[in-house]
Order: sequence, then structure tokens, then C-alpha cells
Amino acid sequence: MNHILIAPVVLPAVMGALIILWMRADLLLQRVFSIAGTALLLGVALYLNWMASSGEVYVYRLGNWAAPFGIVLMLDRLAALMVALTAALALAVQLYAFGSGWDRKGWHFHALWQFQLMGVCGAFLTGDAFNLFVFFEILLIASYGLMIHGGGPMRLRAGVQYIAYNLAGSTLFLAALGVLYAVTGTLNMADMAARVAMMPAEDTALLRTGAVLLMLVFAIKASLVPLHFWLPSTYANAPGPVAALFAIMTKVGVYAILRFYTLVFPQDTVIEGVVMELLLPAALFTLAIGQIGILGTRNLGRLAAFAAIGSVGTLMIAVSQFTPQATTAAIYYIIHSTLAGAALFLVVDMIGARRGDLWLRLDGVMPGNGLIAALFFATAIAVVGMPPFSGFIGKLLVLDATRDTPQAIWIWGTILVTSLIAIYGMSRAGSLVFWKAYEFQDVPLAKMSPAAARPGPIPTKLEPDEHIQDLGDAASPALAASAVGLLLAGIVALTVFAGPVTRFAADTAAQLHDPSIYLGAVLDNQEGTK
Amino acid sequence: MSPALIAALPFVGALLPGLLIRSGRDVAAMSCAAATFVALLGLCLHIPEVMAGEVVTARFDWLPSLGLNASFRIDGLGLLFGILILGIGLLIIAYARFYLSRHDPVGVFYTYLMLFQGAMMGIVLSDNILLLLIFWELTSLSSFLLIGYWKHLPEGRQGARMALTVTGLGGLAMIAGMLILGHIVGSYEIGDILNAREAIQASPLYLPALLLILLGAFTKSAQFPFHFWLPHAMAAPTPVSAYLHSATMVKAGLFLMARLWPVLSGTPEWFYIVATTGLITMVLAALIGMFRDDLKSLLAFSTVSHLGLITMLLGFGTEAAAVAAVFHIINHATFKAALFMTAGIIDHEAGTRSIARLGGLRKLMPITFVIGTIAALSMAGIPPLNGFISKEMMLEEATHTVWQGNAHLISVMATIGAVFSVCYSLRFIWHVFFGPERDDYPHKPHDPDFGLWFSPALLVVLVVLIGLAPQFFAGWLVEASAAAVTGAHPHPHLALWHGVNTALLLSLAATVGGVLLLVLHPRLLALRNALWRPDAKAIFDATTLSALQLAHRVTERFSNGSMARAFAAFCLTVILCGFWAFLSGNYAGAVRPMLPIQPIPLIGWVLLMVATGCMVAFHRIRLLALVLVAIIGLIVSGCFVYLSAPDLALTQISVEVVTVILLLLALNFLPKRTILESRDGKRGFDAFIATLTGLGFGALSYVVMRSDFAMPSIANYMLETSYKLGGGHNVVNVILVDFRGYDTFGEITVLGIAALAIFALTETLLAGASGRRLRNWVHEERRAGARHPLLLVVITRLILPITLVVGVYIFLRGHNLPGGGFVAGLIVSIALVSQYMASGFGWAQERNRVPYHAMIGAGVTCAAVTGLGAWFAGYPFLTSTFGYVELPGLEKFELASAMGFDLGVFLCVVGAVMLALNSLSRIARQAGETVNAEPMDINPSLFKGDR
Amino acid sequence: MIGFALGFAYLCFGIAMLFCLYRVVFGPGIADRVLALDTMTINAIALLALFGIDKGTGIYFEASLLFAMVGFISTVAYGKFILRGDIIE
Amino acid sequence: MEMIGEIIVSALLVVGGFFGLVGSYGLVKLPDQMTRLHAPTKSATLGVGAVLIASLIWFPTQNGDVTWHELLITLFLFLTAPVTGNVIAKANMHMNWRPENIPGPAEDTSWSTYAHPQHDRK
Amino acid sequence: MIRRLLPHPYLSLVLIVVWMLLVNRWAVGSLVFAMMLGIVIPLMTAPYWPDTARLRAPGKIPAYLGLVLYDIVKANWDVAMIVLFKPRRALQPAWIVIPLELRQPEAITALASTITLTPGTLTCDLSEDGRALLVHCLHAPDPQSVVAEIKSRYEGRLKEIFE
Amino acid sequence: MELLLSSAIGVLTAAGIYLILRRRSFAVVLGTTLLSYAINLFLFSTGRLVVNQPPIIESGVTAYTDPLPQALVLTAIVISFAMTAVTVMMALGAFLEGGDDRVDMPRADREPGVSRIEAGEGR
Ligand code: NA
Ligand code: NA
Repeated sequence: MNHILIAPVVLPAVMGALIILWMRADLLLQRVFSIAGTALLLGVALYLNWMASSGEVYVYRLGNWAAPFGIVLMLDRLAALMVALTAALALAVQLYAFGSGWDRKGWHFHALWQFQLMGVCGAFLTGDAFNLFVFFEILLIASYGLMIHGGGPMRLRAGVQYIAYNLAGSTLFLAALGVLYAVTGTLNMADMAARVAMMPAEDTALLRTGAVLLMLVFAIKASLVPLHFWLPSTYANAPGPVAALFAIMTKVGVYAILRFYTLVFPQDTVIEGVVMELLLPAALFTLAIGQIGILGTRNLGRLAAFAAIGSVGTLMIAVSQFTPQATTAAIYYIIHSTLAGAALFLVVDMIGARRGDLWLRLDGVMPGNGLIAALFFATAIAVVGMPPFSGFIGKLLVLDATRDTPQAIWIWGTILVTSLIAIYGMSRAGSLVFWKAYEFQDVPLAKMSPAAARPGPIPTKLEPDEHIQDLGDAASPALAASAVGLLLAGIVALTVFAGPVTRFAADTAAQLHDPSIYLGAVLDNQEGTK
Repeated sequence: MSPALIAALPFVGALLPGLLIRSGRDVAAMSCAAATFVALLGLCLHIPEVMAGEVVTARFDWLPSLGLNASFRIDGLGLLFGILILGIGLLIIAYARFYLSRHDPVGVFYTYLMLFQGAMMGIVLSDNILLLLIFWELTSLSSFLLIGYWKHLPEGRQGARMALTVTGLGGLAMIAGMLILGHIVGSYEIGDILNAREAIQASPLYLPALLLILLGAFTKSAQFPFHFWLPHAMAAPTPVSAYLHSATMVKAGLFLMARLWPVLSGTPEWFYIVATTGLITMVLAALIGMFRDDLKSLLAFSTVSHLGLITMLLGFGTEAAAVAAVFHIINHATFKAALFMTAGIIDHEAGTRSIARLGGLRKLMPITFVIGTIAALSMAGIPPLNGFISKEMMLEEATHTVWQGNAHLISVMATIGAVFSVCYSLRFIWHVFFGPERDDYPHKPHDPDFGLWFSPALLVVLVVLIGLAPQFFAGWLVEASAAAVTGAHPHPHLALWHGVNTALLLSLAATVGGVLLLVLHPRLLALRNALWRPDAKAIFDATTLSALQLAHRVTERFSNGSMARAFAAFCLTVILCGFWAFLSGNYAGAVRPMLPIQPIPLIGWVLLMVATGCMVAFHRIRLLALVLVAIIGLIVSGCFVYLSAPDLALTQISVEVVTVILLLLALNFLPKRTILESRDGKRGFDAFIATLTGLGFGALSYVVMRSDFAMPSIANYMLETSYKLGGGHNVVNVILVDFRGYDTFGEITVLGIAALAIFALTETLLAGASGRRLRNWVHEERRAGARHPLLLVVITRLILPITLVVGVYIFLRGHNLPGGGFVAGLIVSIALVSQYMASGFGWAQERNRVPYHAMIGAGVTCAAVTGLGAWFAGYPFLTSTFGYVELPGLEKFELASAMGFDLGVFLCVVGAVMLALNSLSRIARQAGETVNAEPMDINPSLFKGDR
Repeated sequence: MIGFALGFAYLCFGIAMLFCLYRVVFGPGIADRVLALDTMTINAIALLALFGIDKGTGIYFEASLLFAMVGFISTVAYGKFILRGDIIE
Repeated sequence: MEMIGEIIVSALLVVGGFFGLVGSYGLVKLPDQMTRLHAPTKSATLGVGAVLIASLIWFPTQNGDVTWHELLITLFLFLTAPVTGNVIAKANMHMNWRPENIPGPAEDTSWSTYAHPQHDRK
Repeated sequence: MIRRLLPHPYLSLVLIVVWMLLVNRWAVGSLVFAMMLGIVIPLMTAPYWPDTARLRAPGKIPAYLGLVLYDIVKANWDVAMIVLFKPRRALQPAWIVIPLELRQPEAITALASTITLTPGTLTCDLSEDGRALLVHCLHAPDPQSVVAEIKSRYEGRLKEIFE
Repeated sequence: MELLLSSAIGVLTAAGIYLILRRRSFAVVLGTTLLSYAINLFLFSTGRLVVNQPPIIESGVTAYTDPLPQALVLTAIVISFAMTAVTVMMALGAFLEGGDDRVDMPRADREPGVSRIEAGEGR
């Protein structure tokens, strides 16, 4: 029993709780502890990756109950990878939050941040279907808090939509779980897989319904068309670093689809085909809507949001194949689109801080800043999947993995045509924002201080007799820019080391598509449990 | 030097200007030149090997699983293009140093230029078509940056976007084409592909691959009908035009056709597509070029025309034609780069590029005149210059080529193209340099400094030298590259004079015709202006604009911010997918017997139906809606009691009351009624969707209740072991704090986070615009005086402690009877709420000593620490233990570690509910609520004596 | 005998519930409906007690107690809302 | 003993049912909001009270276990009924009655529902 | 000391009884725990009950409770008859004002509760100066007699108990 | 009984969805509340319906209802309570900030230079 498995959940949870308990009034302490916690989380995640790289699947039986009666945490390659990706992303974006001063525009940024990490990591690690729901809710409710951080009418309105839509999604989640429990009599994912495999063929209607409803739940999280409506306004109105962190949120949905429909409902069981037939068209539409949105929107923030939708489309095309090769591509693309999407949101936030708004207008040029422009173009190239960055490689992998399918012509056509739309849209946006005016000298970066311009709300009292310590002008644009740089460095590394990464992804995919080790780890050899 | 290093050097060079720009423009230029020179040197060192027929390769594994590797090769073709790119690049770097003004950000320029150079070198040295694709797209990107370099020019922005879009389109097509090609061959290595001619041409995928690859090549090389972007790219600074749009980038398409010539050519498809496109492009672009007024535009169309010429030659598919093509690539690069630089000099010195405003520069700019004239004559194909030789070769090949059985079509068309070409070339000379001197030039023209004319002069020298001694100066290069293109070993004999043959006669005719056209030019111009002609840019603009509008409309349709639309899509999706999933499976039918319907549940059902109906009917009266919520909650709890779920009933009813209280607090500031806004149709549609969803979900639940578990539920184990291993009689509670304590841990975290989010939001609101709005708040409703009624206050003084006792009881007994930390927490919260309702939040809060934040933090920590405690016993997180303790004098009682966990739950619940109430109360106080000094409005015991 | 008495009482409180429902639907005022809700809660407690007698179990006691508390709190809350708008001022 | 217990319990149940029904019937029948307020807060109190007492007696006669829980609930109901009645009555006064139509307490004063609390502080 | 430890001794007593009713078991351990609660909880809630209720004659409480219980049963029957059989038009509801002699909030509460619990009357409001109760009668052909009865039957007794 | 419960679930769902499709946040909150009742009942019913067999172990009793869905519903209730609280608060915040309690995003979210009055989206 390796206790480190629970660390990605307990560490942020305790960190969040301690921040509330002892440092709720001291931003500096919060920053120190929060970043230390995230860094520690990254360390743990890397260690978990090292553990998982052996190919073994680790089980952590909470409460020492035997599976399937208690809840289990499962560590395999995919889970470890996702946790590491989350931690790495959070670390970089957190630096941006410091640098941009976003974390002092409202209350409890760091506590909510830690709880958000707890939710995301918990969702990746759990081996229990209902527990997945619980951790979805944790990450969601923390995201509600983060999403409206800083306030403002539009953001709150978008927040209402976000939360209302996801409430409906949670309701659906419970419905799906209810159906699955009513059929299989279990909640443990591995046990459910074993039972689904033994399901009589003459009574599959309910099981199919449960499987499809569950897929729709994950599709909401992943924002697949036509369940994507919540995303554009939410992401466009969320604070920059929060939107950047949300880059991992859609991936939670994708992860869950990958997990459930390779482990519990693989293609060769009684519910054969039930998901594939829905997923691919949805993915194609998602890609199209996202990429068209890049061109069709009039706001840079929404542009980034549509780019996120588009990336989910590409990703889900790969996922919907459920072949090891396509899953390899999907895993590579998950890493890429998380980093690229986050970087885009951060750059957009920098532009917004600089320019005051994010409208794509002819007269809306920002005072020249070569650095931001360069960051934008680099990110945009990565996002639309042009060389030399990982987006291109990811796209090649997806195209390569789908070429033998009967729908290849649709897939290729959609990917390539929408790429062109995205390229045009992105170049149009970039040239509208950066190219209109011609400044002979750059405005120094130090003048770009989004938070300093608008002091955050610092109330006098938190609770009775508690005074708040104000850090004053705590923004550091250079730190913010380096955070984006870090993400871009990640993208470059992903490009340069595409070989090793795809090898790792291929191993991961192989492990996913052969769940026997996973099942054995949970259900067999339960010595020492109650 | 390794081919990889040669390809990498320009990229290294791209970094230098950025790093060295503070040292000045010269250093930046020098550093780039140095990098280019070293690369050129390295390339030239390979000449002997290549001449010997070897292929120099270098290979690094990058993404072997995909077949994408960093493999490079130097063969004759790569050598030819490499020399062109680096050689002309060197000249351009020097030229640009003098061309750009001191206001232009030179560092950026050189960075872009070197990026581009590197990308080009990558294309020509790649030994892997996927790698080639990467460099291919990089040229599109860097050219985008270079065209848009002068950001203040709108034509720069548009031209850049147009170039990126068109070449991007081709690039994407090429991705598909290359992937198909690699699929046919089983490898993306060019070495492998070049050996797979039979397999490729036999494949059913040959034609798609060919079309897609050619689409890439044609767009890049501006072939008809994609020729329109190149002239608009002329918004770039002239050095860029000279480099990208004459000598290098546009030749990437040609390069690709040449590169794949051994495996793709020789089929009718190849011939008809490539040769025809080249022919049309050649003639059409030359015709357009004849009438251009802008010097650079004229040169741009001439470039398109010449690219068409080369394409046509490659399309012929014969070795001799390929040799001619390769040779013309060299020649065109030399004279066209020189011409562009000349045009740039004229623009730079005279202040205009408009032919209409020029003329008579012969005396004012003699050096420029000489350079420009020689280069233009070469372009016209006048002997003894190099352009003449390759044009002769082209005409020669054209006469040998049969198109759809017609032996003369191509030669006639080619000659006509040559006529136009002679015309615009001579026009360049005649209308710019000859004629009378004018007095209305924007600047007084004079020859530039050496730095500016040196580069074109050098190129013109090459033009002459190659023309005079082609075999000596270019023969070896042509031979080597033609060998690479054709895969054979042709030994071309390049000579100025081939004797009198058909080609010479055609050439002569073309020259005469060109002179004639020049004479007639004014009249032709008038004629042409009178004719309708398609404006490619207008078409492109209209296309992109309508694409933009279409995209906007689509985007609006799929995200117009309407929540109802989002929900409707959600419901329909769920219902349709759910039905589909159910109907496509096998349904075994209802198996479980139903419970009989008793009268009291029936009455409950009626109550629920009516209350829900009222909810829909009356929801716009918001307070009433809240009363109905409470009724529905009451009935649902009753249902839980009836169906053997006492814990659920407790939780449901207490959660419901706290919810209602929160809603009431919020409603205080919200409008008290919902306005009727939706039209009947919309309401009807909503009702339809709602009914559909309700039917679906109701049916699903019916089917579920009538079905049996397919396999025994895990709950049986829990019932068996709850007491034995969990130490509790209340199985639900044991599940909550033990079997699934981890869920509960998550659940209280959710609650805590909710309170934090609410608190944070409140603070933000109070500090912002809402705070100001609240300070001037006027309540809509008339308010009564009964703020803290005596009766309520006094009774609450009893209720509060009694309820707390009940809370303690529920907390302690939860493990064995209905109850537990959560319900206890809610009961205590309710007790506190009753106190707050009686005497006011402000008054009560002042008497509270526990910060709610701390309660939440302590709750989560307490639960976590209880869970972690198990570590010390070597057990996993949340492993609980229990025992029976006997204190002297008291009876035995149970102590379970899960109680510590339950305590965390309790603290978290109380903290969260109270923090939420606190937030709402703060909003109310901001809106002018006062804090009462006394716990009750009227305390008669304080009034002494009679009134 | 106890069975008949139980049945009678069940019926009485069941019908009482329907009477309350009448006031919920037809109001006319909000206070009427609050009063109906309060009465419903009390009737529900009676029904719970009857259920307990019927099934011979005391397991539903906590629920009854909570119903009583909740009925009180929510009635006061609605009342205060009508009177003052802010229920915890 | 058991028989007597059963008789008492049955009687209490019938009584409770009767008053419970009448209380809620009053809610329907009585003409205005103030009179309607009388019916449930009283009859229901005794109705529920009788049922609870029945329950209190029933269990010991059946299995000998004395449970006092019902007493607690009765106590709680009796404690809270005056408050809920008071609050709803005030709400009625506030919404539907003008001060002129209600006899005043004395000169210079009014009922607290119509008054404005004086001793508030910001 | 005792005052500080037991701010409301009667409340403590009530809580002990409540706990014993809750646990439903007469055991020493439960009693000890009940006494602990009886001390701790009033201490915790003491800030919300700043002034102290005085009871001058607690011994008279049982008799009073008996009286009220009897009145409740009797009045319940009356009201039931009114509800069931009295036609709407024959109903004579009335507002009555009861001048108060009681001063202690607890005492007034007891009176008001008694009035409400005995059917037919309902305490509606307290006057601004705390010297009168507004009572609504379901059917009071002679309001003054109701006032007199309340004052003599209940207020007098409560005055003895409390003041 | 199964019919009663499933029809109740259906009606609660339908009413909840209808309210969620309204344009004001308060109605949406009411709708989600109804929906959560429906889903709680549904989740509970997956343990199938049993009268008077509460899952509280007593000696001599052998039949109990399925406790697991009950535990799940408890968790779901708490979570949906937290969600509702945040929703209510957010709706209130959106109202205080924006001056109306619509749920639809105004056009000003997607188009530059559109004021709310212009778009006909005032209070
Ligand atoms: Na419990
Ligand atoms: Na009551």
C-alpha cells in the first residue's frame, strides 16, 4: 500500500484548508504556501509517473476496504500523466497569476486554486464511478469560485450560465450513475467492467442507456457540440489565469471518456458501438464549430475559447477511434492542447490588460509590444497546428491514426479545411490587434501592469477583528511573461521530444487498451483488506 | 559540414539580430551574413561529392513511430537550390542593410529573413517529406511576417493574410497528399519514396495524392488560378520581394515538383495537369504583366509567368525539359532578383515605382540603368544573356510536345507568352529609363551608394557570364541537379548557339512581336481598360468576407448567449441519445413486481403533482414559489420516510429549509416577481421539451424500478459487515463515514468551497459597483415594524439550547441510528439561524467567538487528519477503527475513529452555512440595514414606571 | 380495533393534507399558503407518528422531530420575509 | 392491560384524527385570513398531540419499551405554535389590515407591527 | 460562581430532561452526560440570553400547566364545533386589546402562548410600549368578557409565578 | 407505487426543465432545485422500493432496503445544496452588478460597442 497515491488529493486539500485556517488574510503567505504546494504536487506527480512507468497499475484501497466495496484510487500511466500535466500547468499559470496580480483582485484565490487542483487530481486518480462524480463536483465548485474571481457584470452573468449548465450536467451524471448501478449493482469501475463483460446479451437496453448518458456527461465537460454552449462565454469571461487553468478541465471530460470506454465499456462488449457512433460526428462538428468560431468571433477572449473547443474536436476525433494508435495521438494532443490553450488564454489576458478590451476592431490596436506580439504569434501557431510546434505534430498523429478508418475522408477533410479557417481567423486577429499602428519604440514591459491599474477590493475586515494585509502593487509583468514563456517552452519541449513523448503515449495507450492488468490489480490479490 | 547543420545555421542566425541589435544595424546585418556565408561555405564543400553522384545525408530520429525524422540530404537539386538561397540571401542581406530606413526595426527584419532562409534551406535539404512539410509551412509563416513587416500599410496586412491563406491552403492539402504518399510507400523518407515509382503510380491513391501535392506546389508557386496572391505580397519591402517572391519561396513549389518528379511525372495526369497549368499561367501572367503600372507588380506577374514556364517544362515529363527547367530556375533567379533590386533602387531614389511617373532615368541613374537593362533583356530572352538560352531550350521542348493530339498548340502558346514577355521586359527598360527626363519625380533621382547597387550588379555579371559561357558557369550545377531531378544521368550541353532551328525562329518572332506590342502599348492599354476583367483580389476579398460573415453567423447560432437554447439543445441531445441507446439494445421487460399503492402515498402523490403544477403556474410570484419548494421538499422527505430511508428524510428536509432561507435572503434584493417575457410559441416549445424530458426520465426510472440487478449488488456486503467491520448499526452512516468516507470527504470540501466562493463573491460585490448600488438601496416593499418580536425572541432562547442538545444527540447516535455529523451540523445551523432570525444577524454575530472560516478549515483538516491517522497504523487513508470504552461509573459506550471524521463534517457544515448567511447578511447591512442594540424590539421590563 | 383507529386517523390526516393543499392552490394570500404549509408539516408529523405505530418502529422519531423544527423555522422565515424582507437583519 | 392500552390508544387516535381533520377543514372553511389562522394552530396541535400521546402509550403496551420521544415532539410543538401563529398574524396585519380597522392599544402608541423600531444603530 | 456556571438554572434543568427524553434510557452515564450538556450548552448560548428570568413561585407552574391543558382540550372542542357547524355569517370574529400588567418578557411570552394555545384566541401583536397585547378571537360575541377572563384566569396566575 | 414514483420523477423533471428554460435566474434556480429533487428520487429508486425496511441493523431483522443508493443520495443532496447556494449567490451578484436578473448573455458580450439599452436588454 503506497500512501503517495493519495497525496495529489490530500496535499492540495490540506493546503487549501490551511490557507483558510491560518493565512486567509495574508496574501504573501498564501502565495508562498500555494506555490510551494503546487510545486510539491508536481514533484509527487513526477514520482507517480516514475512509478507508473513500470507498467504496473497501483491500487490504493481507501478505508482499507476490499474492492469493490470501498473506494479505490488507481494509478496507471494515464492517470499519472494527467496529474503531472495538471500540476505543471497549475505551476506555470500560478506564476502568471502572481505576475499579473490577478490573485489579489478578490478573495480566496489560492484556497480555491488548491481545491481546484484537488478536484482535478482526484478525478484523474479515482477508480470509482460515483467518486468521480464527487470530484467532478469539487473541481466544478472550485471553478465557479475561480471563474467569478474579480467580479463584474458580464463575468457574473457568464458565471450564472456556467453553473446552471453544469448543474444540469451533474444531474445527468447522477442519472447515468443511477442507471449503471441499477443494472450492474456496483460502482467500482473495474468491478463494473468485469460485470459488463458478463452481461447477458438479451438485456442490454438499460446498460446502453447508462453508458450513453454517461458519455453525454463527459461530453459536456469536454464541451462537445451540441453540449458546448457553456464554454465560450465562460472561458472568455473568466480571469486569464483561471481560463488557462480551465484548459485542463475539458481534458477531464476527455480523460473520463478515454477511461470509461476503454475500461468499463470497451468496444467488444454488449454495448458495442454505442459510443463510437455518436462520438465521431460530434467531434467533427466540435472541431468545425470551434475553428469557425476562431474566424467568426469578434472578441479575442472568445477566440481563445473557440480555439479550446476546436482543440477538443481534434482530440475527440482521435479518442473516438478507440484504437491504440489513435489513443496515442490523443494523449499527445491532450498534452499539447492543454499547454497551448493555456498559453493562448494567458497571452490574451496580457493583451487585455494592455489594451483595455479584447474586441477585434480596426481601431483597436494596442501600443506596440514586440514581446507580447511574439508570444501571441508563437501561441497562435501552436494552437492552429502549424509547424514548427507540437500542434502540427499532434495533427499529423491524428491524421495518421485515422487514415484507415472508413470515415477517413470526413476526418481528414474536416481537420484540414477547418485548419485553414483557423489559420485565417488567427492571422486576421493577430494582424488586427498588433499590426495597425506603427510605433517606433516599444512601450517597456513594466508599464503593463494590469492589476496595478485597478486595485483589487481590499475590505477592511474578513471576519470580525480580522484585518487584511495588503501587498500593494504586487504585480510583476516580467513574471507574467515568463509564465507564458514557460508554457511555450513546454510546447517546444513537446515538439523536440516528440519521439519519447509518443513512445510514452503509445505505452499508455497500450495499457489503456489492455485493461487486464488494471482489472487484476483491483479485483485480485486483496490481501490485508478488511 | 553536416546537412543538418547547414539547415540549422540560418536559424542560429535568426537569433543573432535579436541578441545583437543593441550593437547596431551593421552588426545585426553582419551576423546574419556571417551565418549565411558559413552555411554557404559548408554547402559548397559538398560540391565534389555531389558532382560525383553521391547523396550526402544526415539523420536523427525524431518521431520514428510516425515516420517523421530529422533527415537531411544534399543532392544536386538541393545543392542548386541551396546555393541559390544562400547566395542570393547573402546579397539580399547586404542590399537590405542599405535599403531599410533608420526607422525600420532592422533586428526584427533580419530575424524574419533568417527564419525564412532557414525554412527554405530546410525544404531543399529535407530527406523526409514530413520534415519538408514543416519547413514548407514555416516559409508560409515567415513570409507572412515579412509581408506584414510594414505594419502601417493596410495592403501589407491584407497581402500577408492573403499569402498565408493561399499558401496555407496549399500546405494543408499537401499534408494530406504527403501522408497519402507516405502511406503508399510505407515511408516518409525521400530516399525511399524516390525508389517507389511503380508502387506510387500503380496505387489507386496516386491521383488524390498527386492532386493534393500539386495544390500545395501550385499555391506556393502562384500557379493559375492561385496566381493572385503574389502581386499583393509586393507590399513587403523590396529586399523581401527580391528574395522570397522571385528567387526562393515561390520556387519552393517548383522545387517540390522537381523533387518528386522521378516518381510522380511521366503519367498523363501529370502531364495534363502540370503542363497545362504552367502554360496557362505563363501566358496569362505575362499578359497581365504587360499592363501593370507598378514596377514591382510588373515584375511580380513576370515572375508568375516564368514560374508557369518552368512548371510547364516540368510537366512535359522529359529529361530534356527537366534540364531546361532547372537551368531556367537558375537564370530566372539571377535576373529577377537583380530586377527587383533595381526596382527597389528606383523606388528608393525616385520615390515612386509607378511607371507612369517615371521615365528618362537613363542619364540620371546610369549605373542602375545598365544593371536594369541587362537584367530585363535577359528576361526578354535576348542573346547573349542567360535568359535567352533557357528560353530557347523551352521553345525547343515545346515544339516537341503534343497536347491532346495537337502538335502545335503548346509551341504557339509558348511563343505568344514569349511575345508578352518581351513586351513587358522592353517596357521596363523603355518606359523607365528612356524618354525625356521629367521634373515631377517625387525625389530627385540619382544613383545610389555602392552598397545598394553592388548586389544587383553582381547578379547581372552572372547573367552575362552564364549567357556567354553557360557550360562553364552553370553546366556543372545544371547537370548535377538535373541528375537529381530525373534520376538519370543527363549530360546537358548548354550553349548560346544551337544553330538556326525552329526554336530560334520562334524566339525571333517573339522578339519582333514584343517590340510591336510595345509600340502599340498605349492603344492596347486603352483596349484592355475597356474590357471587363476579373479582379482576383476582389474575388478573394469577397470570398473571405463572406466566409467571415458566414463564420460569424454560424458562431452566433452556436453560442448566442441564450441559456434557453443551450438547455434545449442539452435536453434534446440527452433525450434523443438516450432513446436511441435504449431502443438499439435488447429490453428484457419489467420483471420486478410492483408495490401496492396505499392511500397515504397516493395522497402524497396528489400533493406533489398539484404543488409541482402550481410551481409551474405560479413561479413568477417568487415568494410563493419558495413556499411551494418547501412543500415539495416536505413531500419528498415524507416519501423517503415511507420508503425506508430515514437518513435521507432528515437530510432532505433540513437541507431544504436552509436552501429556502438562502433563497429568501437573496430574494430580498431580487425582483419579487418574474416578468412574463416569452411569447406563447416559445413557452409552448419549452413546454414541449420539458414534457419530452419528463416523459423520458420518468419512463427511465420506471424501467429501472421494474428491473432487477443483473448481478448481486455490492450493498449486500455492506449490510453484512456494517456492524462487524464498521461498528455501526446505521448502514447508511457507516457507508458515509467508512465504506465511502472518501466521498464524504469530498462532499464536505464541496460545501466548504461553496462557502468560500460565496464569501469571496460577496466581498467582490461589496467592493465594486454593487457596493455603491447597495449603499443607495431602497427596498421596494413596505416594511413592518416587527423586527425582533418579543415572543419569537423569548421562545428562541429556549429553542436554541434545546436544538443544540438535539444536535448533539443526532451527532452521537448517527452511527447507529438515523443522523450523523451532517444532519447534526444542519440542525445546529438551523438553531443558529433561528437565533439570527429572532435577534438579527448583526447582534448575534457580535456575540459569536468562532470565525466561520476557521470552522471550515478546521472541518476539512479534522476530516483529513482523522483519515491520515490511519497511516500511523499502516493502513490507508480513512481506515476507521472502533472500540468500546468503559469509564468508571458509566456504562460502556462506543468510540469510533469515524466520529472524528464526522466531527470534521459537522464543523464544515456549520461553518459553511454560517459563512454563507454571513455573506448575505453583509449585503443586507450594506443596503442600509442597521444592527440592533437590543435583542428584542420591545422589552417591557426595561420601561420603568407608568407611561 | 387499533387497526380501525389507525385507518381512521390515517384517513383524517390524509384528507387534512388535501385541505391544506386547497389553501396552497387557491390562497388567496401568501400568508394563507404559509399557514397551509405549516399545517401540512404538523399533519405530516402526525402521519409519521401513525406510520410508526403502524409499523411498530420508533425509527422515524428523528424525522418527526426535524419536521417540527423545520416547520417552525420555515414558517418564521416566510413570515419575517413578508414583514421585513430581510429575515436575519 | 394490553386491552386497556389498545382502547386508550385507539380512542386517542380517533380523537387526534378528528381534531386534525377539523383543524385543516377550518383552513378551508373559515371566511378570512385571521379566522383561518385559528383552526390549524389549535386543532392540529391537539390532533397531533393526541396521536403522539397515543404513540407514547402504544409502544410500552406492545413490547414494554418506554419511549419518551413523542413527548419531546409534543413539547416542541406546543412551544413553537404560539410563535408561528404570532408571526403569521403579524404578516396578515401587515399585508391585509390597516391600523384604523384594529383597536389601538392606547393613546400615542401603536401595535409593534405598525411601529418603527427606535433603538437601531448603524 | 454558581451564577456564572449556571446562568439559567431552569434552562439547564430543561436540557437535562430533554436529553434524558432523547436517549430514552435511565442510566447514570446518560444523566452525567446530560448534566454536562446542561452546564455547557447554557454557557454557550448565554450571550444570546443576556438578562435573567426570575421565577418567584415556581411551585405554581404545574397547577398552571394543568389548567391550561384542561382549557386547551375544552376549547378545542368548542372551536371544532364552531368550525364544523357554525355558518360563516354567524361567525363573529373580534380584535381585543388586553392591557398588560406583566413586565417580564418571559412572563408575557407565557401569557401570549397560553392565549394562542387555547383555541378561539390568538395573540397577534404587542403594543409599541409593551403594555398591551392584541388578541384575535375566532368567535366572540362579547369581547370584553374574553378580556376579563384572560386577565383573571391566566395573567393573574402568571403574575404570581413570575413577579 | 413504482408508477407513482416514476410519474412524480417525470413531472418534477418536466417542471424543472420548464423553469430552467425561463429567462430569469431565479426561475432557473427554482428549476434546478426541482431537478435535484427528481434526480435524488431517481437515484434513490435505483435501490428499488421497499416499505419499512430501513437499513438500520437490528437483531432478528433480515430484510433491509439497499443502503448504498441512500448514501449516494445523501452525498448528492449535500452537493446540490452547495451548488444551489453558490448559484443563488451568483445570481444575486449578477443582478446587483448588471441591474437585471436575466440569464442570457447580452449582445455586449459578443459584439463591441453594444450598450444594453441599444440591444433592448434593459431592466
Ligand atoms: Na447519517
Ligand atoms: Na407550528
